[in-house]
Order: sequence, then structure tokens, then C-alpha cells
Amino acid sequence: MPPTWEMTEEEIRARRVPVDEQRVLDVRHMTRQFGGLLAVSNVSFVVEKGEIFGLIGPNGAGKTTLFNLITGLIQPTSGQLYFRGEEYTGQRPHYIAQKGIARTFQNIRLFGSLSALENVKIARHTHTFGGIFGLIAGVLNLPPAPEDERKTTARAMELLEMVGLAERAHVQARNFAYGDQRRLEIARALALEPRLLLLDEPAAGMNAQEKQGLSDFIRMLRDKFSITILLIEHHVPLVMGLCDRIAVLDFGQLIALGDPRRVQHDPAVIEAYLGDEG
Amino acid sequence: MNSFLLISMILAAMLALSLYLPLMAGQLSLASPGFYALGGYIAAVMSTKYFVVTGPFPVLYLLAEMAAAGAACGVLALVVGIPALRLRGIYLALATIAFVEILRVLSLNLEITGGAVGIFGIPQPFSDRGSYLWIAIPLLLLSMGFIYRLERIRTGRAFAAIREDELAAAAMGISPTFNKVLAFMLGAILAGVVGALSAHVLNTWNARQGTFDSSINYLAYVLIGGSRTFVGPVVGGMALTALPELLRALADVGGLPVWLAEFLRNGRLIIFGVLIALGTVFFPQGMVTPELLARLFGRRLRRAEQVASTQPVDHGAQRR
Amino acid sequence: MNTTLILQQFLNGLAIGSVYAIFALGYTLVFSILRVINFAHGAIFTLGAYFTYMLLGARFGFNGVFANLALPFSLPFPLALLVGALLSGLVGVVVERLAFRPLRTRGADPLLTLVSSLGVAVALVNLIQYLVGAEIYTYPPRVLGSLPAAVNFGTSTLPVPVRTVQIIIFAVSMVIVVLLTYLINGTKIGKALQAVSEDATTASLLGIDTDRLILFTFFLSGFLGGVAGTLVGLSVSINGPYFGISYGLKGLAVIVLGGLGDIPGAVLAGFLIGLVESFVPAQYVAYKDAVAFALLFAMLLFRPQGLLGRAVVQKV
Amino acid sequence: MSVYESPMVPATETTTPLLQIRDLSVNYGGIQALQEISLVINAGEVVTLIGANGAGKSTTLRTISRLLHPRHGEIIYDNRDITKLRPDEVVRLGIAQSAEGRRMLTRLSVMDNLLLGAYTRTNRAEIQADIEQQFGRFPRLKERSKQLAGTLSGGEQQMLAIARALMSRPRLLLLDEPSLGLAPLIVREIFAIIRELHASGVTILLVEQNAQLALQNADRGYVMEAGRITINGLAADLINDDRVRKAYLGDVPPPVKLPPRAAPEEKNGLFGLR
Repeated sequence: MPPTWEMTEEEIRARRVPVDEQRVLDVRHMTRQFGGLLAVSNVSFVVEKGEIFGLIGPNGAGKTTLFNLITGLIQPTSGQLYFRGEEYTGQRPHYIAQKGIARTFQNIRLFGSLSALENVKIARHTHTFGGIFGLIAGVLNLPPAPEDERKTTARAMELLEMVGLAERAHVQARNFAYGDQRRLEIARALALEPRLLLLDEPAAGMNAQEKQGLSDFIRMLRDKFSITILLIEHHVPLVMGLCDRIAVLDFGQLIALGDPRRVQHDPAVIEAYLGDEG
Repeated sequence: MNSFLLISMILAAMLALSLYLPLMAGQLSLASPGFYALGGYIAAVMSTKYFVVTGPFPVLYLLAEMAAAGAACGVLALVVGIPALRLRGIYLALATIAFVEILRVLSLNLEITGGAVGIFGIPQPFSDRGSYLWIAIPLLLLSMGFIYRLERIRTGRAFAAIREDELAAAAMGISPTFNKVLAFMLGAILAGVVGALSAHVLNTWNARQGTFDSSINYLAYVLIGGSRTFVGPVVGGMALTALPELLRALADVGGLPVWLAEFLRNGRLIIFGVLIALGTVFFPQGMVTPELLARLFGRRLRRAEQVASTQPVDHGAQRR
Repeated sequence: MNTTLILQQFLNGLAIGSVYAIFALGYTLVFSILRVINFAHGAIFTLGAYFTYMLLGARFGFNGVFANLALPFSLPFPLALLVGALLSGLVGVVVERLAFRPLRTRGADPLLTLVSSLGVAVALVNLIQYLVGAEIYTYPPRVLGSLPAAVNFGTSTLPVPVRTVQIIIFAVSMVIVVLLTYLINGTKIGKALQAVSEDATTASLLGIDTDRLILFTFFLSGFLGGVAGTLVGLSVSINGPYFGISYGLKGLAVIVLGGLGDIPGAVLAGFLIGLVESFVPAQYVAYKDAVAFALLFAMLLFRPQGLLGRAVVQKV
Repeated sequence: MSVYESPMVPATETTTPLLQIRDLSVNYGGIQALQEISLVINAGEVVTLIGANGAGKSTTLRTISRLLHPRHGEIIYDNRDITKLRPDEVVRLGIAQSAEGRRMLTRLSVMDNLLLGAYTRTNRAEIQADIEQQFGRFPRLKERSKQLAGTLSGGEQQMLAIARALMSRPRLLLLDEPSLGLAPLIVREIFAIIRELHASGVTILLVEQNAQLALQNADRGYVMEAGRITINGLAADLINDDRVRKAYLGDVPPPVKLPPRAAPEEKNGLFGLR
């Protein structure tokens, strides 16, 4: 724990922070305890606009827990979260998603018995007219429902086209091959039109060729949609080649942060992640 | 077929739909009998205490009661749903069973509900029971039409997303609480409206209406009928309501051995129970599945798809 | 309220509570292994009461197929209880084979099992009615031999009588709880049962014959149901084929309050509900039945893991 | 790369195979997951099954363990057709599986997990001795023997999964993705154990998507693609096979220069050999 005067300074800074669009995600002193275990311990970092930011670390280091904290699936024990200069600590997941943070899941969470198209259309939820009046308009097919529906389908088809699944838009998501499911999940996340995209182990279960393609694909996403990307990945070469900056977690703590070259040669990282067998 | 059985079948179909609505959002609620009972009491009290008329009871009053019952049940569902829908799976089912039981004990003891005796002599708008079909059939078609549309729009998709994976749905910007409570309310409103109509059909209303047993019966309607399309609960509700009567009718067929006719008359509920158990074993998807519907109405679907290939339209028809 | 009355209410509460507890034991056992609620348990409980009635050599009533029939022999009560419970256990086994296993092997939705067991319950209850009618059956007098009808827990001037049957029910439910707890936590079979309850696939990869263990669970549950039905029938007489179903709903409240699948919890919850019910003030006694469900509702909202349970951290 | 040299046990007509799969076809989730695959495992071998996700590797293991029912074909183990047995009977015959995702019994202690691994056995003294042996092999499990399995780290759970499978004294050990989701350091530790087991005479069928690692540690390998076995041969040959390299290994350089790896043989004291 930092001494109290430092905390106070932090708080003063927090109050002063203007709406700073450059700092897309600002994680401050994020801490999460499970029983006696500190899964994430006092982690702070900033993700800048347009970055591809990598989060690596050995298993159990707290990477996915951090993702869950950022997207509100679990609440921090202490610490604050800022998105584009605005604090959102303690908000519910759907609010955070509506604000513009989308994610994929480590163990793929598609809506398995729905079609690929429906999976993507669901994520257009926040971009269509809703509420009780939306329900009534929709059931009676009154404006703006028909137009909304047409646009939703068109946009979803575009995204499916982009990930190469348009031809199988009507196939149930659970019938897709593993790699296709990962791509569908990304298309679904993009349908939210997020400003920040969190990818949890996007390369898991892909072969070497697919991994190569994935790097280009992620870069393309960043450029085409002008989004910021935060990703967890186990496959070290992929992360090193792809990310602008990398944060390394070990036992819930941030042990290194910087550009790939620096992180790669950081002795603490080598010891924690690769093991010291000397 | 007598008209009372037909009305009972239609009411059962709608009660099954009232359970299907929350199930669309993945919520196993067994609260429908409670709202059904409440709706019935609202109609019974209104018609015997406030809408006192000479001569036949105006249909307009009946419709007003149904609206009032729906509104009251909707509000109660909102109040109960917000805390209760934090529960998942079997826990929600048990909480709603508790809700139904609490309502039942209340209605047994309150003065306004007529205690254990209940309320009887509920006025009749029609001279014969068959005429209720003029209300029951349009109401069924209306609720089926509503759900048909619902499954094809934003809200229905949000329900489906929550049913599939609540956390992932939340991560897509869908508020689980709002949509779960909405689905729960829609089911409650339907059950309340049906209860109001039912009170008039039955002419009397008491605490035996809407008990724990009926919660499980409605669940059987939905699951035996098929829970993956709204056609399933409708078919299930109708079939399971008709089945015991069908077995009774079988007993009167001439030429049966005496013991068999006897068994069909007195033991028909044994057969009913066995058929429910066998139904789940042999038709785990229920009698009606989306695939079956696609086969039956296949031609129309294919045409819809051809339209799709030229211009983007909704393909909700192929859901689930 | 004077002390004697409080003591009387307390003992009444314990007696009712032990009935709830003993009913809930077999109920919660199946849930703890399969994570499904067996709605047929109430019907098996009822059957157990009738089995013992029959084995005591008592005559059936005027309705149903068995009208005026009686067995040509009569067993002493402890033996009749045992045989009746064994028969109930066998019914449990049959229910598992017919209504549970087919669904399990197909990997069907657990909800279906709920409905399937409901079907079995409907069939069993109506079968009973078909066979022996809907009349009330009271066990023959003096089945407990020379035991006194009641024991006085007060003084001769301020008597606090408790019926012997209720003491027996209390004692039996205590013994069963101890034995069951030992079986589950202290034996190899118990560990295997825990493994099956957590992950049946993994259990089978370890060489555990899961089907046989589940069958065993149902036998045990049916056996306990039969014991419970007999004792309750002895205490209050069998009031028709729906005898067990009326306990079924209360039993549901008990096993949830105890934490679904938690055996000592279920017993504790049974006593708790019994005590709370017996202390409901006289002017509100009509609402007594709502108490258990109000407790259940509140419990689910504030402490869904049950009285003794630990909170489970959900893995995202 | 590897310091460890595996003894070559080529499949020949003369050795009796411990496990033989003939024309096995399995339907799973509406698709034909396995299409007439055949493979052979000789006693004492480490055979690996590699391929992309969804190729049918786990399906093969699950079918051998009788969790899935083949549509067609047979599985012969020790001259006996096991195609129609129950999962627990297969374990009794000496086939143990450490399934994908480790499948801990999280609410039971490490010790109870190990004891349940020996469910099919009755001799208490022998079981106790075997537990001690596993604790020798995995000292971390001994430290945590009273902890609930759910509280272990991923690597520890994988160790427990392997130790638990060994508790039935299997003649054939099926390992499904032992490296899945583990950090490189832990993966290395797990593979050191696998080599130890091989050396002590356990026959192993290893499913891995990390083909490089698998082939370095196996005698022979089969490559699966879309439910079929497309290539098979000696592991050493497969590593250099162009088709295999292209499809499954790629030419991704190692992340950083690894420090030289200590040979496991030097750690004999840690791994109690049977």
C-alpha cells in the first residue's frame, strides 16, 4: 500500500483531470481480493488512444480478473477506473458496454443456439430505439422499428462479411469451428461500435498460420474502426510483434510496463514469466 | 367437443404462454398461478361489488376488468420481480412458488376474497358458456401474435441473449435486470388477464385457483409442448388439458372389456401421469420444435430466404 | 404466556419440526447428488405409509381395487417399518430407472426431470387412489406395544405431555442425520457420491460406476421416505393419497432454507420452521402456513446458500 | 533442442499393440467428429495425437474412455474389445485419462482427489504407498494435501490431474492437452514429468495442440485433420516433415533466448521412479 499522502495526491489529481480523450482507459490502484487471495493488487496503467496494448503474465497472474474488473463483471475491492477522463468505477457491465467498452471472452461466450447473424444483431442493442416504447413500436412494426431493423441487419451483415462469415450468417453459432467462433465473437464486439476493445486470448486454439493472420487482422481493426485495443495473450511472439506497449502481471501485481523490446529484456519479466533455471 | 373443454384448453394455452414469456429471457418463473389467482379475484370483486348491474353483464365491463387485472398484476410483478429476479434457475422457481403460496394463504384469510369459501355468483355476460370463445379465441391469437412479433425484434433478441448467457448479454450493453423484469411482467400481465376471464367463465373463484400444483402443470404444458418456440406451450397446454377428458371419453367406447373401461374412467390420471413422464423421455425437445415448424412451413421460409439474398431483411424466423 | 405453555409450544414445535426434517432428508439427498428436485418423493413417502399399514396386517377400506383386503399375516411394527421402507426404496429405484436415467443419459435439460418426476408423482398418487381409495387410514392401535402414549415433560400438576410417537420421530431423524453425515463424509462411497455430485463425467473417468451410485442414492432416498411416511402416518394417520404431497411443498421450503443439498442444514431448517410455526400468535394462526414461505422467500433473497452454507464465488 | 533422447519403439508387425483402434467413426454434436480413424499404441510407447482445435483429438480420447459411443469401428485393448464397456470398466482394465481442462473435484481436498483416483483398488497399504509416491513426484501436492482442489493454481491442478489418473495404476495413460492454459515454465515442468513416466514404463497417448512440444517428447505421432488421421510416423520424422511444419508448427521463432534447460535425469531424487 502506498503511504496516505500519496493517495491524497492521487485524489486531488482525480478531481482535476479534465475530459481527456487521449487517455482512453485509466486504471488506478485497481485491487481485487478473493477471500485471502489478492488476485489483482494495486495495478495502475493508462491505455492511450489508438494503442494496441498487451497484457501478459503467467497463468493465475490476474489478467482475466483485471479484464472482468474493467468491464464491470466483478467489482474492485479498491481503486478507480476512468474511461476517456470519466470515472466509471462500480458501474454495471451493460452500462460500461453502452459507454463504449466491448470485449471478447477467454472461453468464447457466444449465444450458441442463435445464428451468427443474430449474435451480431444482439450487440446492436444500444444503437436501436428501445425501452417500453421501442417494444410497442417493434411489436406493431411502427416507425422507427422497421427502419431500425433493416439497418441493424445490414450493419450486422457488413461485420460478418468483414470476418468472412457472411455466407454462414444463418448457421447456429455453436456449429462453427473454434477459430470461426473467435472471429464471430470479435464481429459481435465490434457491432457495439466500441472505442475500446478488450480481447481475451484471441489466439487461443489457433494454429500458427491463423495466428499470423490474426496479427494483421487486429491491426486492421484498429485502423479501420479507429479503436483502441487491449489484449491478453499467452502466445508471446504474437504479443511482441503486435503490441505498442505491454504490461506484465505476476501474482496480481504489475511488474513491468513499456514497449515490447524493453519488456522482453526486463529481468523481472524473464524470471516471472519464463522462469529462471540458471 | 363441448365448449367448456375448448375454453379450458384455450385458457391453458395462454397460461402456458405466461410461463413461456419469462422463459424467453431464461427465467424459470412459476409465479403465473399467483397472478392468475389475483386477476381472477380482481374480476370477481369488481363484478360482484362495483359493477353491479341488472340483466346481462356488459362485455365492456368484463374487458375493463381484464385490463385492470393485467395492470395490477404488472405492477405487482414489478415489485416482486426486481428483488426476486436476482435469483437464478431453480432458486428463482422456488422463490416464485413461495410467492404463489403466500398469495394463496392470504386469499384464504382475507375478508375481501371471501376467505375459504371464495366469491361466487360472478355475473355472466353471455347466456351460454360457448360465447366466451368470442373473447378467448381473439385473446389467444393476440397473445400469440404479440410473442411472434416479440421474437423478431430488439427486445426479443435481448431476451434470447440473456437466456443464452446473461453475462455475455450484459457485456453487449443489454441490461439484464430491465429485460428480465420486463419479461416477468409480460407473463404476469397475461396470467392476470386470463385469470379475470377465467373467473367469469367458472362463475366462482376461491383459493383453490392458482396453487402450487398448477405451477407445475403449466411447466409441464411448456416443456411437453416444446419450450423453444411459442407454438409449443400453446399445443402443450391444449393437449394436456384435453388428454384426461379424451381418456374419459375412451372409456365410453363400446366393446371394451369391463376392467379396461373401469380403469380408463377411474384411473385415467394414472395414465396421464405416465404419459407426462414418457413425454419428457421420448420428446425431450417437446412436441413442437422450430425444426418441425420449419419442415411444416418450409416452403414459406425458403421464400423468405430468397428475399434475404437480394436485400437485407430480418431473419428472426430461423431463430433457435 | 407462562413457562409451561412456552415449554409445551417449544416441544410441539420440535415435534412438528422433526416431521418436516425427516421428510426433507430423502428429498435433499437426491438433490445433493443430482442437483434436481424429485417431486415424486412426496408420493414415495405416502406409499411408505401405506406399505407399512398393509404389512401390519390391517384391512383396507371400502373403495378401490383392494377394498376390504388384508394380508393373511401381520408383522410386528419395527419389522413392518423396515420392510415397508425397503419396498419404498425399491420404488425409488424404479422411479430412477424410468423417469430419471433415460433423461440423464440423453443429457436432457434438468427442468425436464422436474416435469418427469411430476408425472411419476401424479401417476403414483392416482394409482394409490385407484387401489385403496381416498379414505383416511389410521394405524391399528397399540402397534407400539406397551409403550405409553405420551411422556410428561412437566410436573404432575403442570403437565407438558409429548406423544411418544413424536419422540420416536425426533430420535429417528437424529439418528438418520448422524448416519447420513457419516456415510457422505466418512466413507469411500460418500466421497464417490460427492464426486458424482460435482462432476459425473470426471467421476466415471476415475472408475466410479455413476449409474449404480445414483441408483443407490434413490434407494436410500426412497428408504428414508418410507420411514418418514410410516412415522408421520403413525403420528397423524394417513389422510388419503395426497398425504405426502401436502408435506412436499413444506419440504421444499425446508430444504431450501437448509441450503439445497445440505443434510444437517435441512434438519436444522425443519426444526426452525416447526418452532416458528408453533410460536405464531393465536390471532394470526390462520397465516401459519405462510410463515414457512415468507421465510423461504426472504432466505432466497438474502442468503440463498442456506442456513449453514458458505457463499459460492461465481467464476466468470 | 531436447536434451532428452527418447527410446525408439517403432510400430512393427511383431510387437503386440496395447491399444489398437480400427476404423473408428464417431458422431458428436451433429457432425461426424471422427471418420474411420485407425491407430496403434505399443506397450511402453509415448504416442502423440496432434492437430488443430476441433480436429477430433479429444473426441478420440473420450471415445477410448467410453464417454462417447462410436458409430462404427472397434477399440481393442490388450486383445480385448472394449467398444461396449462402461467408462468405469475401462478404468478397471487399466486405462486412465487426465481429461482436458483438468476437471478437478474442486470441493474435495487434494488427498480425497487422489484417493478417488484409486477408487477401483482395494488394498489400502498399496494405495497409501502410491500416494506417497505421487507426493514424491509432485512435492507441491504434498504441501497442499488438505487444501480443496479448487484452490490450487492451474499448474498444480494439472499435476493433481495426472497424479490422480496414475492412482489407478494404469497401463495406458491418456493425457488431454496437459499444457493448456499454463505458463511456459509450468509446461516445462509438466513435460519433465511426462518424460519421467515414460522412462518408468507407462504407456502414454498424449493429445496436444502444441505440436512442437508434443513431438519432442513422443516416440511416434499421428496428425489429425477434420476428424481423419492424415499423417503418421516417428516423432522425429514428423518434426521435420514439411507438411507438418507448415500446418502446425509454423516458423515462429521462440520468444526470447531461453536459458539452457536442465536435464530432468539430474533431478532423480525429486521424481521417485517406480
